[in-house]
Amino acid sequence: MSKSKRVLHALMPFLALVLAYVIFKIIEPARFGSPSGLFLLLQQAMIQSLLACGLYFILTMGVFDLTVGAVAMISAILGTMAGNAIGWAGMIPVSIVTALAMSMISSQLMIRLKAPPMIISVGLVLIYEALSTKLIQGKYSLPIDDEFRILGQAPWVLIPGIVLILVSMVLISRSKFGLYIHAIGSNTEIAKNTGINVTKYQTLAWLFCGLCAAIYGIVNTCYTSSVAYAQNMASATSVFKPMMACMFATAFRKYLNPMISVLIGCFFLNLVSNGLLCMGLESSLQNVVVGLAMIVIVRFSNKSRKYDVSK
Amino acid sequence: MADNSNVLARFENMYKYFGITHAVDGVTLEVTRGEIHGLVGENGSGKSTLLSLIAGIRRPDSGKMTVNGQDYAPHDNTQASQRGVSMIVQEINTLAGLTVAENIFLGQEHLFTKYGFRNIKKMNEMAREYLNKAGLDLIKPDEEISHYSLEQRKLIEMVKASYIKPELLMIDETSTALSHDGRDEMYKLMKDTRARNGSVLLISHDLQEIFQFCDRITIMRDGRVVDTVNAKDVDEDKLKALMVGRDVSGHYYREDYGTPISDKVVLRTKGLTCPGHFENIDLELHEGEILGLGGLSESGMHEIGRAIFGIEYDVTGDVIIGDKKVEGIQQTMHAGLGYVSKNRDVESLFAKASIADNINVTCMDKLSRGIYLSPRKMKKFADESTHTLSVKMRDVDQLVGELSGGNKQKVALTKWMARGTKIFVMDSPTRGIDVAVKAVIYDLLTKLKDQGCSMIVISEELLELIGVCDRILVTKDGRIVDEFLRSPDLSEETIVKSMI
Amino acid sequence: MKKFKKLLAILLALLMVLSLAACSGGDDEQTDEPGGEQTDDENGGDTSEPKYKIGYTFPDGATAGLAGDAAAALKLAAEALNIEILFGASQDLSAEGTITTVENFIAAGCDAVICCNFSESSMVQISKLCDDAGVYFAQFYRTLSDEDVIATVEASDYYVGRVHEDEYGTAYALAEAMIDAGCQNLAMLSSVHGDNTYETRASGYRDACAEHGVNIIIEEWDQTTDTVTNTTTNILAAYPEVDGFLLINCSFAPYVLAAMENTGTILPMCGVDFDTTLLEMIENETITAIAGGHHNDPLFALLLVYNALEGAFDSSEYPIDVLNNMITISSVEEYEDYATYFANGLNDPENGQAYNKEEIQQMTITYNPDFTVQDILDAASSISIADVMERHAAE
Amino acid sequence: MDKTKLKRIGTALAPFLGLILLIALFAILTDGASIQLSNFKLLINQTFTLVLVCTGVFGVMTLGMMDLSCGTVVCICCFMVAKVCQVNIFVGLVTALLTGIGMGAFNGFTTSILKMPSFLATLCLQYIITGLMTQLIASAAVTVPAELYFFDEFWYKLPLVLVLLIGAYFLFRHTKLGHYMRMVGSNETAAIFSGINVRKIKMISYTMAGGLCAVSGFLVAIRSGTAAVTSGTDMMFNSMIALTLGGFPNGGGAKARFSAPIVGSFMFCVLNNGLSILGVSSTTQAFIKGAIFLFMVILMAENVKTAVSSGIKKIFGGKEKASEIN
Repeated sequence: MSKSKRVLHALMPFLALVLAYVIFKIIEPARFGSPSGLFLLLQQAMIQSLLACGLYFILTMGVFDLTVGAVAMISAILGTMAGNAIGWAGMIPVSIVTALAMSMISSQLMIRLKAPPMIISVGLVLIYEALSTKLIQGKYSLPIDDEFRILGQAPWVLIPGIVLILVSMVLISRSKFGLYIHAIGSNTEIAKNTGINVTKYQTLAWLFCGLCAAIYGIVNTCYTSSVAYAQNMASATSVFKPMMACMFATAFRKYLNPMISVLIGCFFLNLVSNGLLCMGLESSLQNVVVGLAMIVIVRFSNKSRKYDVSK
Repeated sequence: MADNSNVLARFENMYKYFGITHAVDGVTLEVTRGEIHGLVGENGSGKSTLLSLIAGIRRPDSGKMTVNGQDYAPHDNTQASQRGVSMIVQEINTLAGLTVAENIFLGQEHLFTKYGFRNIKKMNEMAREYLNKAGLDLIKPDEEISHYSLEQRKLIEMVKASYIKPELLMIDETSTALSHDGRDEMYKLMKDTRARNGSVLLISHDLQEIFQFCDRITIMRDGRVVDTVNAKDVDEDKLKALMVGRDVSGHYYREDYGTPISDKVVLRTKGLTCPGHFENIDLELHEGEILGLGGLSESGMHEIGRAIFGIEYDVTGDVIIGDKKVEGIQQTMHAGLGYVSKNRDVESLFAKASIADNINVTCMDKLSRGIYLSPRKMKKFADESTHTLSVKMRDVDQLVGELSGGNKQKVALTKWMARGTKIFVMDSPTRGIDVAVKAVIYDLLTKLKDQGCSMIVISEELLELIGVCDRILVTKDGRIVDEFLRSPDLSEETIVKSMI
Repeated sequence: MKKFKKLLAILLALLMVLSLAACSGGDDEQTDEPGGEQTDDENGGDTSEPKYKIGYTFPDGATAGLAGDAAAALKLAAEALNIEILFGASQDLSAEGTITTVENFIAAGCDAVICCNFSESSMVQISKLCDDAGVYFAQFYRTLSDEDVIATVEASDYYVGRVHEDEYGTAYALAEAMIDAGCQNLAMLSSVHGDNTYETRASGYRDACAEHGVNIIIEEWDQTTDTVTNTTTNILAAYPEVDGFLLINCSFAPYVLAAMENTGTILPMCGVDFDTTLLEMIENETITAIAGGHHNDPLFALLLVYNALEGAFDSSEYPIDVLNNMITISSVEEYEDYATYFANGLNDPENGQAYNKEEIQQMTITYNPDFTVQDILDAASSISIADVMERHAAE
Repeated sequence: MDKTKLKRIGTALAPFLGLILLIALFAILTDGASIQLSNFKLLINQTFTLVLVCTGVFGVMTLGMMDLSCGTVVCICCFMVAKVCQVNIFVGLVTALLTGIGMGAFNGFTTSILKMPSFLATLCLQYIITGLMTQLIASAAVTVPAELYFFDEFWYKLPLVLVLLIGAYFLFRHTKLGHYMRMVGSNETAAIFSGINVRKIKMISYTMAGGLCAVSGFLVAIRSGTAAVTSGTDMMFNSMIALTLGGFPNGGGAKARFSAPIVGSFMFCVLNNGLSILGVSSTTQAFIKGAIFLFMVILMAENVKTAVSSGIKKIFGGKEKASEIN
């Protein structure tokens, strides 16, 4: 694969962003694409990619875990309760410990049982959502004290995002853990034969995803100033959007560090929904664009041939 | 045997059972330092299973293993390689999605990792160094491995097996996946290991290769060691006799010679080409004829069989059945052709489905009047068709996964016979099957021939081809190089000369 | 604790039954029959046999602020009138979900049902169900405006009536408050499309703005607590001329405020439905006008069906249309009074609510022989914080 | 031979046994309220919409694939019924059916021809439909014309659903297509090499699922009288729960029995109905549903099933000797 071809492929995600920007800029020059507007979109993307980074580690191993949304929510609820009582010293440890504990439960269930993870996660989400409604007894949403709101304001809100993306970049490309995750995703049998302790690294991936979910929960709660319970599998459907960003990243994995393309994926989704907003349309029309874009992207990135089986 | 310092590794009464098949049944083997030790035996004799026990891929049910006098029980390749034992297998053992350097050092990251962080630059440099030493300087360590051909990936595997300077190097039929210069690479590696006073355990079908390199040869049959001989005091025929365990001419092949073959052509291929596997193959199959296709396993004969059935990728040229050009599986099957695959568990059998389902899957058009399909009729039809090959089973609803290898192959054959197929393409029909069932399959071939069916039999065992086929085509490096007619004085040597 | 013990019994029994089914599914036949033990029956508790069983389609108090206060009021009424209230089971408040809940109430042998229909046309189905089963039914938070729906529903002689607020008028007044505060370009945020109340409030907002020459620049529907902060930030960025927000329900208020604080532009906003988190927002005047506190609507509906069961009305008076007025709050003291006297049901059920036990009993024929429907109509129209304080502060 | 025949009958009857035991249990707990005739009629009425969607999804899952878009297909067909029937009843019904079949065909296209993983392909369609729905229902919820309400009568809906179920059973059990579906589910490569046109099978089963969702959308429309973004949306998770309760093998394939969707949706509705009759609060009900569902999934998992059955063998000393003869 020649150098120039590889650079071209590495630039493709950025081209997608520029393309979306140009299209909406032409349609709605006045309202769309002001520098402050773009900065806000980047800020939102930075928060969403916290969850997407963690999710990427699990998706690379071919597992669709829908409980990540519920883990983020419940760890945010308990963290806020502790935070309102003790302050930062209460909030961060409590939410991280909760998220790790819940990820441990879902990981052991999904690794040890020979049942498809998707089905197991549906059962777990039902239970976690019932738990979240019980936790926020009688109030619509749990507000957070003002001292935490600072983490939701401009300069500070970016820091956890930047730190986590850098850490994940290093983990994915530089660390033994990242290499083994890709190895397990590529072929679990051969990975086991070469002495990789598959269950250990799968559990580690889940715990890292739990950690990302906890950080996402904290930052999102500070950004939106309160955390609400979820019902009717709402937390499961909220995971689909970061999953789309991860699919975007997997498509360009060979040419660009996946963590950058996860951020680009989130930014792309926000750009489209903001573009539609500026045109005065319902921002939920964005789902149509996201659905179609994902079909096109996955179609080009997978090279399966006539008799390959894709279930 | 005295435990002198010259013995590198010793394996005492090793046992390994897979359900009811006794893969390794009380094997005792000794490997001395500085020797290349050959291991031969027919398919399904337990050679590969024994090697997988030594390499740590599988755990023995019982048995003691010692290397350099110390106890040795590896749980995976990495533990094995830490004790200086490494293995090269036939199938792909590298991971797509990872770079060449990552594949080479998979499991050995401690060489360049500090506090869990890999030093990518150092890794690539080390990989570069080993690749150059193995003469593979056009392979780039930071390139993703799936960009390279199967053979290059196999050479990379050899670099992986050799950079740890193994004391015991095990090679499991790897030569069949290598081209000529790839094989020289392997021979160089074997000679280096012997020169370093290490030893090599070589499994191969290519008897020339065995005689050219091995000092001692152990023969295995049906999971047990028959004998260990010195290469010098035995010749090919004696070795083959030991391998097969009965005199070569064996009564269970066909006795008739010189039966006339009708010149009506039922199947013809014109200019069949598939880049990298075979090029412009023109062959004709006559009615009632058993046409053999022989040669080394990578000579392209398997791919020709798959191309005729229409399941090989990017094939040009045409396959004509009767007088109609056919394309794709549906048309080929409609024209009356059936394909019995070499890899039966993945490509022809439904392990979790019942025997009746497996047999009926190809005969749906016969069974359903219009749309309606009565389960009773399906069960009766399946029951009758299992009688022709007398499949041993509880009843037709038993799951195919629970059957033995031989019975599975019977079901795979019944599946096509019940459909009333006239032309068969059989790829190594007797692979991994015990002798008793082999006899049943051979006389099935003759029965089908008498019913006027015609068959292409692809096999790596020349004895089988000589015993069964009317005409044998020999393939080498993707081309048909020779043709032999059935005759009592046809021998393996004459065929092997054109194969190698 | 009776509830908890029964719940445990259900869970254990269910798991046992299903494990039998699944095991035998996997392997040979399981022979012994699970002994379904007889749970102690319902009324072992202190009160005598509850007179009636009434279904209430909203979920119980564990969830939203408005529903929580309403549930507390109903629980107090249940004790006062010795009746049993079945709360809606499914969290799915869509049209089909409500109908399924009503069906389950009828199956559970409810004598009457008070329901909040998702949309007008689903009321036709509900009336058909209750008519066939001979169960009194009344609407809460909802009214009927579509002629042929009115025709079919009011034809049934089990339709006691409805208690509703002037959603349109309240929304109109709130919009006017925003216009008085000098807003020219407004943005509207709402949750799910198609919900009857939300659509009426939206039309109230639209008409008020149209008549006063104020334009609604952008309407964003189908928002959830996850997305509303981002949408508000994007609206503020893309539409700098926006100077106020119209919220369909106040549960979004803290999220919209957070977005405003993040971008540093605090704009006035108004909305319906109170929530306990609004106190500090009223303190720092971030919320201009707010209406709500109509959580006693289901209580009046309950009283309607209870009296109907007691035979207080004759069918000629049906349907009884009770207009329950909303309470608007603009000062901190008002909010504190509201929080202590009006909506304190969760921690002080006895006298932290608009009506205590005696007052509820007074509004029924059983405890107050010369009760007439006018008592409920007057109570509903006169309800306000002052009215409650004056009644309760007296003791 | 009778030992294995008994076992086969046992596996066939087990899901029905589970259902009967569940009904019996609720009868005891609700002191007989749940087994009144009227309640049974009501129960069956509630199951109609779910059982149709479950049968459609069952066809797809037998292939070992998933259909996450069934909820939204029901929603858009319900919208078509409401919107187009105002113009003309017959045209409305036909458009709804065609939309359902069209959506199913789109799923078939993306999974079989574009070779996308079924989870992602159906998720994309779900996204596309939800996006469209908000735009389509811009104004107030679309009301179903009153003429259709007469069809919401139990004795009209029962024959319609029965005909569809019997048709689906016939298709699944007694035709080539049904047989091929089970085969593709257990080993797709072997199915391709046995001459099954796998692409056609996938296309047909997704289109059938779309058609069944269309009919279910029609029933939802006339039952609730309105079409909104929320109608039918939780069908996706409910159908997954129902199929698992019905004993559907996790990976699909040859062991898929047609009783799974019917028994499963019945059990789901009995569970809902029973719990709400007992007046269990909504959050606890969600908790129970999740607990039971997870319990069933754990029980159905391969390694646990073998452990459980070997456990039972030890307890009951099953004398079954190694049955397969070498």
